[in-house]
Amino acid sequence: MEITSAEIKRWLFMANEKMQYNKDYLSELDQAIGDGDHGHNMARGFQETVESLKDDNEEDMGAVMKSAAMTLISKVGGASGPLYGTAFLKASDEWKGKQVVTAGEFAKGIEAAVEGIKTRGKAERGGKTLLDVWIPVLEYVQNQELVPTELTKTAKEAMEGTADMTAKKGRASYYGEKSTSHLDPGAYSSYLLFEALAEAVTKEEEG
Amino acid sequence: MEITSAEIKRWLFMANEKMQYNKDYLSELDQAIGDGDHGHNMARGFQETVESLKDDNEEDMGAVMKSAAMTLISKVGGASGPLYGTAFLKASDEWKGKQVVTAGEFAKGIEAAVEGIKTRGKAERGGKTLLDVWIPVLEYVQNQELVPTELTKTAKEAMEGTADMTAKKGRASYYGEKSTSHLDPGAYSSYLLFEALAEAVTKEEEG
Amino acid sequence: MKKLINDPDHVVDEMLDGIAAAHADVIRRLPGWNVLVRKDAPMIGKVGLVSGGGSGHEPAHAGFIGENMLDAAVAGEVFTSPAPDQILEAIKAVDSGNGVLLIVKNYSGDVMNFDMAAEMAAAEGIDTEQVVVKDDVAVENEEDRRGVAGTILVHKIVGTAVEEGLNLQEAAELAHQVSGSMKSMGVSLQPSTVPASGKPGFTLAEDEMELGTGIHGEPGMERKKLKSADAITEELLEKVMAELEVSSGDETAVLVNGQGSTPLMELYIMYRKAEEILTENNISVKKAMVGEYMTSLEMAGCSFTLLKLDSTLNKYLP
Amino acid sequence: MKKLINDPDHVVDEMLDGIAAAHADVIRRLPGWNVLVRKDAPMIGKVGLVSGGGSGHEPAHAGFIGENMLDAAVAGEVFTSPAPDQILEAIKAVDSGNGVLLIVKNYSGDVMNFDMAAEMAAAEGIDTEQVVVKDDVAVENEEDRRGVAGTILVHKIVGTAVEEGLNLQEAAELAHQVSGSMKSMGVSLQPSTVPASGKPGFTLAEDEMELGTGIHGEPGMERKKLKSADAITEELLEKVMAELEVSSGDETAVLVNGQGSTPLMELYIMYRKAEEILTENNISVKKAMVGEYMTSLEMAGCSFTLLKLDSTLNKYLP
Ligand SMILES: Nc1ncnc2c1ncn2[C@@H]1O[C@H](COP(=O)(O)OP(=O)(O)O)[C@@H](O)[C@H]1O
Ligand SMILES: Nc1ncnc2c1ncn2[C@@H]1O[C@H](COP(=O)(O)OP(=O)(O)O)[C@@H](O)[C@H]1O
Ligand SMILES: [Mg+2]
Ligand SMILES: [Mg+2]
Ligand SMILES: [Mg+2]
Ligand SMILES: [Mg+2]
Repeated sequence: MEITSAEIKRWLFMANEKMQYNKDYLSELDQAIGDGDHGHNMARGFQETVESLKDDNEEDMGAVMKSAAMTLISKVGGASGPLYGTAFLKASDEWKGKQVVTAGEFAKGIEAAVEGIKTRGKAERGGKTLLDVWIPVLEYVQNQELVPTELTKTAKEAMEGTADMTAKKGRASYYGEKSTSHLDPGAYSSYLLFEALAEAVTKEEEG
Repeated sequence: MEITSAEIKRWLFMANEKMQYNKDYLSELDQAIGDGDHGHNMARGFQETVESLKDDNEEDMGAVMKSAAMTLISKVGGASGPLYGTAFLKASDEWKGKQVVTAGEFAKGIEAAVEGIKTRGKAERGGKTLLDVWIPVLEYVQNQELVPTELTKTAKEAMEGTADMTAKKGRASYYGEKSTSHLDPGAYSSYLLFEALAEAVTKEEEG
Repeated sequence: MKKLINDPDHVVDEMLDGIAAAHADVIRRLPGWNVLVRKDAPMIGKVGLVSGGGSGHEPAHAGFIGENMLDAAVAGEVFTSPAPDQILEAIKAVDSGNGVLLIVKNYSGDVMNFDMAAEMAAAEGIDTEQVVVKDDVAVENEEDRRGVAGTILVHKIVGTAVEEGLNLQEAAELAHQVSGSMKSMGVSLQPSTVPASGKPGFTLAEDEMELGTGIHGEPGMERKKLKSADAITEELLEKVMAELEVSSGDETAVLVNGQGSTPLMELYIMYRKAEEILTENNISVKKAMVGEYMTSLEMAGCSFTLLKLDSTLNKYLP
Repeated sequence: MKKLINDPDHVVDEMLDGIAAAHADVIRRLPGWNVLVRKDAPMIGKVGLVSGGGSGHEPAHAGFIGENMLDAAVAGEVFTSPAPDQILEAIKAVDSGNGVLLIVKNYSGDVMNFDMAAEMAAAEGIDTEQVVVKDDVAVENEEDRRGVAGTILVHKIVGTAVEEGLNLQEAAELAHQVSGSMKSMGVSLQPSTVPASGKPGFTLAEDEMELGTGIHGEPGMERKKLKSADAITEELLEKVMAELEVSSGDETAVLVNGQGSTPLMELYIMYRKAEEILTENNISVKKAMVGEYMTSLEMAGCSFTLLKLDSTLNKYLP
């Protein structure tokens, strides 16, 4: 299975729709173990991202991802801005100059993104952050053919798993033990992102 | 009927008891059309007044009243401090050097007190202030023998009459029409003061 | 009532000790009195400047003691004017033989207590003059208008002027000029609670505001539905501008005063609109002050003060 | 939510315009950016000083732009760190070729955004150094401690020092020294409400307080029954003193910071007790600051910051 730059664009558009739709829910999750702005941050960032991609005929996947990265970096703010921004930026490096990538090349992009998040956030797996969705998704795309429903399932289960974790990074870490049993907002927005990816490649197949 | 300096002292002690007992009620009246401190102001002032009279063997009525005036002036604060203080000070001038006063001399003291309040507060009868109790009481003591129950009745009716007035002076004036139908806190504390006077001279008669 | 206090009866005393301790380089407390004075008072050759009133308006007035400002501030109980003997002590402490100007807010209690203090000072041979500030246009009748945040502009302008050598008469005249050249009006969103009573001074519904509330929570002109910051700014400023009779070409100073719990963020949002309106009317702002100058404990809301400048006021404007 | 605002999405933009308009003599806004800079920046020959973070902490940080303080402040959305491109603009606007010191509060978002900005600045050939302030001892693990009101002391001390000619390395070292010599801790009584969410950040019962709440309402160490001002002061200060390891004979600076809606009266009551405790321990206070320096919108409560002085810090203490 290959992924095209049209799919990547569709991915971003669908991700935006999900961020808008789940804006209040994400902020509610963040209200419980953070400062209640995660939905607003993500919705603002993705809205701007699609605005700037809308009239753009860019075919280079790397360039599309880089443009999205720059918008996220400058519009999201907070902790999630640099994290999503860095993730997209690192992936864009891997996909530079390509209009289509193989499953392996796609996985390489996600791998770079995960490394970027780790370095930027000084975070590890199990710290109840968006990494706890990104790493399982990375392992999935590294080891399996991308089956949309499977991808969604992987992301969803990983997201749900954050409820069992105690936050070690970011604002939620101040809640200590009290953070346990809550979903991590960043993990939830990452689940939405990968659900959007699954739907973006599904639509392509249908189309 | 004459009034002695012992009665004047008893008056002040009984007035204090009434101010303490009605402290919250007076402040509640003031909460409605003022700033809610009248009971606290009066209770503080009269408490100090009796403290300083307690161990004092002063027989000069003028001196007793002057001491009370100075304490009220320095301890009550707000609008009522200068008003009660001035009233007492003016009365003390009239009673200077006397251990006992005639009904006529007593009325002269109250008259001076009323003049003092008018000048100090630039207020007139009907402005919904303590004057609306002091003036009827003055007219009573000027024209009749002091019958304790009658004195109380005069003060009480005058106090109740302030409910029909619209405030023209002091904080309550900012409430304009809204002040109508409320009792004036200063009028109420003055009613208590004259009720105390009635009881002070009654006790004497009994004793 | 949630407050960081010990005993409601001791809040003023403990606060004064705290202010004196924190600012011992500038201020000292007169032992046994609720009076804070400039450390080096009386200042030889200078007219003394004294203000005061009920407590609960901090930083007013003790926060305005210092060079080019007050020589002393007298603190009453919370929202209760101080007694004349307290004021007299302040007068005595700052008089260097050049007399003392008393800056009084127009409240019955304040006016009477300062009057009595002035009489007592006269009996001790100290010259005083008084200015009674009446800047609050929420009250219709001019003589009954309350003294509110504009009082601070009197402290600052006259404070600067007396430091430059004005005598008592001149200082009083200048104070009257400042006082007569400014108008204020406020809006409140939430009441404050006096420690001694423990109950909020008034109540407003969740969607209500009160225009023209006094600094102790006295009723204002009107209660209505809360509007946008811009709409409120327009309404308040239009009233103030009309009462002050400013017109195209005038120079002004603007004070946006927070009542206690309104974030600076909101005050600046309001200032932004105020300057816009003034500019549209070709009125220039020579000096802007935005912050908490005369609070009402934790009341929420703010007031605008507009001062019309002329060459004299400009000279002493800080 | 009762606020004097227009649109929750525009509060930061309108506030910045208001600040720039009110203080045009000192400050200008970089057009199109949420960045306020000192009017005369870049200052030739001087290391630039930049701070920033989420909005809602006013006067932090824009209120500390000026002589002997910051050259620029970057404002994020309310309680949300600003993005790196905003920070980069601030850096570019204040660099005079001597490099720029970034003063960052230790929050994930702030640290990451400032890191990225520093990387971008390096790519444009601008030297930067960073100090990450971690003064909040409410958090156990030292590396995770949040930056709170003590940050203002870094602005002031390093601001004075760079004005006197320290280079970037020296400024960074001094900033680390200040940051390492101070500890803070706060208590909250009431939450604040971010305009965009419209809901209070946390809830406390009428008789409850929270010790150690962060400046965005992050949970603190402990919730307990509200106590007297003196008892709270003791509890907070003891923790701060123990963490700072001050001992008899030490000289300090003390900052009592209001969180937004706590009256100055209460802050001074707390300061009074704090100075008493320090004096009992033979620790002297060389400088006291009492007021709102780093607020959390209309949160109620306050924090203590204690800075241990030495000859270097004394030299630059304002
Ligand atoms: N250091 C970190 N490393 C990885 N992820 C982090 C880190 N800090 C925060 N996050 C993620 O960011 C999310 C919060 O983002 P957001 O609410 O937008 O920012 P902020 O915490 O600054 O308000 C968290 O739920 C978590 O997933
Ligand atoms: N100018 C005045 N002349 C006469 N009485 C006045 C005047 N102003 C106020 N009062 C009286 O004082 C009372 C209020 O006293 P108090 O509450 O102790 O002082 P404050 O109004 O300063 O809080 C009023 O109820 C009224 O009777
Ligand atoms: Mg958040
Ligand atoms: Mg009253
Ligand atoms: Mg009063
Ligand atoms: Mg945030």
